[in-house]
Amino acid sequence: MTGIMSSRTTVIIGVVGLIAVIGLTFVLEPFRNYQLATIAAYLCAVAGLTMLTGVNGQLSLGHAALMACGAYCYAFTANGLAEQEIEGPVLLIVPIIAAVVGATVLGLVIGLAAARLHGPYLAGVTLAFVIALPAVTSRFSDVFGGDQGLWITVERRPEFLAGRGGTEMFQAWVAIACAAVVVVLLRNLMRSNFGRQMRAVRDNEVAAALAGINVARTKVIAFTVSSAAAGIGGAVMAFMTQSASPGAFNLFISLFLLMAAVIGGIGTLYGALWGSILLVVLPDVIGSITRGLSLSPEVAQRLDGNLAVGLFGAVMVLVVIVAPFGIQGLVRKAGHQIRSRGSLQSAPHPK
Amino acid sequence: MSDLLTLSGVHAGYGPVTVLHDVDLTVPDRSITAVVGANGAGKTTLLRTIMGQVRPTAGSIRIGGIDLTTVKVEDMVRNGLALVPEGRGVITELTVDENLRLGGLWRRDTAEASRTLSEVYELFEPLQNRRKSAGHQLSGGERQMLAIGRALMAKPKLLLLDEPSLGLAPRITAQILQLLGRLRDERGLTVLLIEQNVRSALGIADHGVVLNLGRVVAARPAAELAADTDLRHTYLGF
Amino acid sequence: MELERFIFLTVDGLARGAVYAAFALSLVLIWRAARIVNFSQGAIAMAATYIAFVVTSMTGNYWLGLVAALLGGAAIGLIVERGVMRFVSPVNPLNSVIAALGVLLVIQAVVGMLFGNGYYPMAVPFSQEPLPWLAGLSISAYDLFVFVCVAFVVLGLAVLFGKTNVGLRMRAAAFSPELARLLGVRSTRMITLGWMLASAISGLAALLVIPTELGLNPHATDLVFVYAFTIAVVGGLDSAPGAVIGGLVVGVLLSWVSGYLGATLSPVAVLVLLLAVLLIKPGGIFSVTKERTA
Amino acid sequence: MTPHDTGPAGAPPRLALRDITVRFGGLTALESVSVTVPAGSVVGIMGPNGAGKTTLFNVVCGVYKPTSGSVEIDGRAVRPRTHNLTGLGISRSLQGLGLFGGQSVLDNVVAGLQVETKHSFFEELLALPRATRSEREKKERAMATLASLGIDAYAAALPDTLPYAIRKKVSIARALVSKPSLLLLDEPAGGLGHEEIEELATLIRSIPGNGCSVVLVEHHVDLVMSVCDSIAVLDFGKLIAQGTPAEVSANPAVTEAYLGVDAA
Amino acid sequence: MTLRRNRALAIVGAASVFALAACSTNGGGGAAEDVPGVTEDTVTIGTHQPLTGPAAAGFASISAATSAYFDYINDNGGINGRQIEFIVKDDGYNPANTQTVVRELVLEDDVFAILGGLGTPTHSAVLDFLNENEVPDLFVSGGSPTWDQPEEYPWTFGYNSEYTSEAAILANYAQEEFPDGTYCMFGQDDDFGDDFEAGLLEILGDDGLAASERYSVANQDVTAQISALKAAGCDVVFLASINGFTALAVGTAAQLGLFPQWMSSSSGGDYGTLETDYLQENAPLLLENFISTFYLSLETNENDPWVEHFQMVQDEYNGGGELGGNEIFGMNMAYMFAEALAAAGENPTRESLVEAVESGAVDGTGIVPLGYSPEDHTGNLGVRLSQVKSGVQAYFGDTYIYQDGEVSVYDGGAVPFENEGIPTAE
Repeated sequence: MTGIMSSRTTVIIGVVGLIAVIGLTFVLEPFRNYQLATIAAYLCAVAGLTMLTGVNGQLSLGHAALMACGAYCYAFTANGLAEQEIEGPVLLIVPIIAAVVGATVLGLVIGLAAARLHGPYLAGVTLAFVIALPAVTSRFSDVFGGDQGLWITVERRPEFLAGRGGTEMFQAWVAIACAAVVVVLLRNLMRSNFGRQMRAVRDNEVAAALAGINVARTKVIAFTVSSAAAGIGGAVMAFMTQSASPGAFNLFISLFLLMAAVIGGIGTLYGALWGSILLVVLPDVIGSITRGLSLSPEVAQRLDGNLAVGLFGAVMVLVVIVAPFGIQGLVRKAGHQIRSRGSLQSAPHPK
Repeated sequence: MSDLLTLSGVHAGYGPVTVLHDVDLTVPDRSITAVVGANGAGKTTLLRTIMGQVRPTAGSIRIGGIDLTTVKVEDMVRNGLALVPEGRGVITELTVDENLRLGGLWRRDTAEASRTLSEVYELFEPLQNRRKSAGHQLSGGERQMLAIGRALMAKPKLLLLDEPSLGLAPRITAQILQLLGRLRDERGLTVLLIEQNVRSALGIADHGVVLNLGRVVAARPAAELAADTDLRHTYLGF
Repeated sequence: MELERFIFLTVDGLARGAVYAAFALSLVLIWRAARIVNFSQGAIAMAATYIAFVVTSMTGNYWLGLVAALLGGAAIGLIVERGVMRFVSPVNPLNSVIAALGVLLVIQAVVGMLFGNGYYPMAVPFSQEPLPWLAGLSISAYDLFVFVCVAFVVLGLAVLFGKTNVGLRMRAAAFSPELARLLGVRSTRMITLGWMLASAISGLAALLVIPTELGLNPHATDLVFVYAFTIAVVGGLDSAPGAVIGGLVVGVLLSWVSGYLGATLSPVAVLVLLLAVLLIKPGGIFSVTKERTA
Repeated sequence: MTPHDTGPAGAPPRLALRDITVRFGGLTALESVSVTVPAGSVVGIMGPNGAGKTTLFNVVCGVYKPTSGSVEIDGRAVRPRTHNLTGLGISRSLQGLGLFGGQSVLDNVVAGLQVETKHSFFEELLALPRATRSEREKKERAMATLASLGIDAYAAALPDTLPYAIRKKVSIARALVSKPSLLLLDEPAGGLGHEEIEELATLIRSIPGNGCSVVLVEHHVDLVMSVCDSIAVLDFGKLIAQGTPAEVSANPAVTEAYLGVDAA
Repeated sequence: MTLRRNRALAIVGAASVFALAACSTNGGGGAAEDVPGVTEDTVTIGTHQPLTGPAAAGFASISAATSAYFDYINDNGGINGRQIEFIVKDDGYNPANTQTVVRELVLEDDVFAILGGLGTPTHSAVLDFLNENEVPDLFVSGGSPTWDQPEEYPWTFGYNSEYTSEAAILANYAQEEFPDGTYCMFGQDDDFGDDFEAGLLEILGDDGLAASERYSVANQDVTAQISALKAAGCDVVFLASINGFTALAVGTAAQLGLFPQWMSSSSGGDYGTLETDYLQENAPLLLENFISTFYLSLETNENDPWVEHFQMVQDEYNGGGELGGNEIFGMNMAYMFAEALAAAGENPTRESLVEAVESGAVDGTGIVPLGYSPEDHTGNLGVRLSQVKSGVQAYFGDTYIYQDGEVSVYDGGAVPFENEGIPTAE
């Protein structure tokens, strides 16, 4: 049972875990901290997407565009503040809030349309949406900076972090803090009555409506919340890379987010965490393996990137077919097996 | 009279729900057998099990000595079974002509198929004028004719019908049931008929089977069954 | 001058629209056969075009390449359907979308590994310069070739589905798979056939459209897929004539948008059109049947 | 008109359907059907397949808008909307269960308590005390309902892993948990065995004791006859008989609708 | 439940620590004497190049040639006894990827310097990062004036002729040669196009262009733009396009029956690339009279000792393919770095490397003077024009310099070939 006790324990574990991860930033190489920050940024968006797709049953391929919305809102606000020579925490926090607001508004608009669309149609519309993004940025290039995007004046690392790696450590902190907020809020939602409403709508719209759930409202809110999470992810990316450009949020990023959610275990926040880690670590690992194979530069260049993408794609197909709960499902199953070992009286599940 | 179809000890259902319990049933050659019972008695499941759409968990189904339990749905027609599904199962997007052609398509012999097609049109004259009409333009009675005609295109040994009276006016129901009687008498067709409309069904049938909650509770000559008011009250509620 | 430009843009739009229509037809075919919107269609078509490219480069013969694209497309369709899509549980329609996206990534990655991510110029069998005897229209011999190919596909499909027994079986299996099986139609085989046919057609469409762009590369069909999806939705996913008319309409529309409002806006125009159709007439403009339920 | 047209104290009926007609295109699914459900009674709706029973239910639930006619709850004309039915005090169990397969039995039942949600979205987002307390209370109520049906042991299980009869009860529990004043049961006996149906009959008979009226659409004639105070019989979209079980079963029109005429 | 959550979280924590820690161990790389990327016998440098993606088409061969030239230098003893290790990372011409790969180069691979990072939008994204980390950022491949800001970006040096210079020199020539022409422009919708157009207008006047069309690398259909050029009656079209889009523009124009005098920026005007990668057998016909700017040796000039030398390196170290503009560009890049490294002293530091460049020790192998000084990080100060005749691209006329809004003729010669192409400390 999910009583008070377990809820409180989870919070404690979460806090301890958070402290541990922040502690980790002190021992990691700068580049690893940068990767850690990237994981956290992805986690924001993947967590939002996993809630939308896994819990509410709406498939979006447009989350990269929502991240872009967050990134551009961050950029406009940060650059605006910098022009007013405003610095300090304001330059960090206000743009993030602006990113959330921007992505929320855009998500609300798309969500209103999405509430009337099902499965492949929603996927197709959101796909067109992410494809249209570079067109918008280059059509209004005086605002969005075209393909090149915008440079962003970001809040620099605090003075006490000066020195090599300080910037990356600071980036990791900001990203982890944002991810923690997103995960905690989404966790609250998924465990609340609204979470139940989302699941009910996913499982059976008619029965949900009969139980008194406003199906359209539930879908719109889910999309909006998910967009806000993607917006934070985009803002963190913008903060880390000091730029917002359409190329950073292309169709591939959307597919990667979906991949992370599906492979990690769709509909669970742990799954989102697994998936985000995988998104960053797997290409890196594959890269070092292929580099270690002393291949000809041409072959290495062909494998670079492609191998990871192909592997992701194949795993995604496999997950859909044989392991619908992804990595988190396997972890859980392994956990069950470890616990039930030795207790023979736990009879096998009746067929 | 030999038995064309034999079910013995058949259990079947959907996942955790067992609908048919230990069903024994025989359909004699060149006869009409009516299976009656209240809704939810398992009548439709019985037909689906015979046609291979639901696999029995136990028991055997044989037609003329061939075991049907492992035959694929799409091969049933090749074993002489043709089904007229519940709810006038016409492919509404196809025309009358196409629906009928579809019924005989499994046979390679095209000359034979086109001969059968004209026979069916003779049998169901109203369809003749609507050859090019799409299925959804037909009336309920016409659709039922089309579905039966399409089943006949396969030249089946055994024709199975699922509630042919459903939603049809009593007069049309009577016409259709009479037609079945004619087909039996004139062409030696064997029919397994499922009906809620007990009186009509037992009126033309040779044999009656009462199904209740997935079990065969009576299998007797139809006339005898129709006269047994006790049985009717007990298992049909009236 | 203005009129000439208008005519030019319209004709150019029709030429592109014809190819998009063929591509959209392939989506319609798979939708009708399997109730799946195949998000990997673009990648399948792209891979088929690589096969054509290899064959043409090796033999120096465009026509062998074209045949290879058709056969290769069909083969990939077969592999994708039998190897992947058949095993995807239809209970949740999202599963097939996700699996198709996985297939898309795998195909793009495999092609990228085999051929690299560079661009290969594609040969064309006919000149792309405007025909002098059609002065003012700016139609090239290649444009005519495209029109002929697409017309051939459309007529071929019309004959296949309208006149042949195989077509009748495929339609029956598409509209009512369970009923079709009861009538002796091997529905699963028909679904596979639908995938093969659709993939061959999309391969042909990609082969026709890629020479008009920068060149063959693993992402050559990304945008084409989005256009084709829009066309299929605009025309009604169930309607083959809708796909053809929709293709031409969308092609012309895109050409006008990029000609008069700026080329960069065409993807935005597609998004707007897609949203408008889905929200106002979700069954598609050319569809008269009931609302879709996917 | 049934003898129970009005309640004991002359109060208006809980549900009154007045001259409901529903047409889909050219097809008339219901033609001028009037049914009243007095407070605290069990009313059965019978008829052969395709007679219009489920259509009638869908009118009450706001899935279909009637072409003409009105729906009254406690004497007031209403236009039901699917998602605020529970606001009108109406609960419905779906034909074929309609459970949420991805959620536990407990969550399925709690989902029936939407109308009780008083806290805002933001309180949920931040997991503020009011939201968590309300969740806890709902779970307690749902557990109580499950216990009253004797299935509280299955609270944590996923519905798909349970026997059909238990799942049936879960769907009834979800309908009952909000303590509705009108319960619509759509073929609750489908797929159940003999003993389970008897158990179900006992359960249905006990419901009016809590001040709730029941409308029952059911094929299973025995069940309808044994639990209903009055029965309405539909055939081809028309009301062909209405009355006590005894009256209805003696009505020749009903017998004919069910048994058909002799074809020979 | 509690137990499960506990365990799952613990696993998550452990796994992420493990994953990251495992990755950390292969990082590092032993930097000697606090100079990143420099050891007793090696110097490690890196670059970001578009090896994949649509905008990248036609540039992948540059870094291969650079690597080949470093191999040649290494086989001949390296520079000051050190071998040069050159790490090439693909960014797909996507600024977000550039961010990641350059961080990887600097933070994980500990490179000494970044050499020839390609692309204006891409390199802009790492400009702050490199300067903040004080990493020498040499010879950026992109003609943006951004690189020439010694005050703000002391570690960054440009290389290409600036787009404005190229444009001005082309416009100046067009005015002389085609005084009655209708001038138009087709350009990329970013700084490349903007700067180039500014340069054109500087010479042609504010209403000097009859039409100016832009493309986006995301959309490969340029029919609408070219038809607009046709509608405007253009007979001289200036191109601010990368190679792929130059080919698209020329090909589409031919389809539409538009055959203007093309005048291209060096960034998209390499005949060899346009022929092999895009236009193939149609190239000689379509590109006849095609004018483009350059500042390096042209492979067609076989009497040039640099060309002869590069051809030798190409044969022995780069698979022996045909020597083209990209290869010459890439080898020149390597030579320039070697020059800077040689001048940076026996024990080079990042500071000494930058000082070496600013001291004027780098001459390159080209025909145009380089303007490096503490106040100027520009690179090539001018260009010479080339034209395609019967499938051969060759220089003609004078070499020009564009300074302070004025186009002038440069009469200094090309850089002489010395010491088998291996720079030494002077």
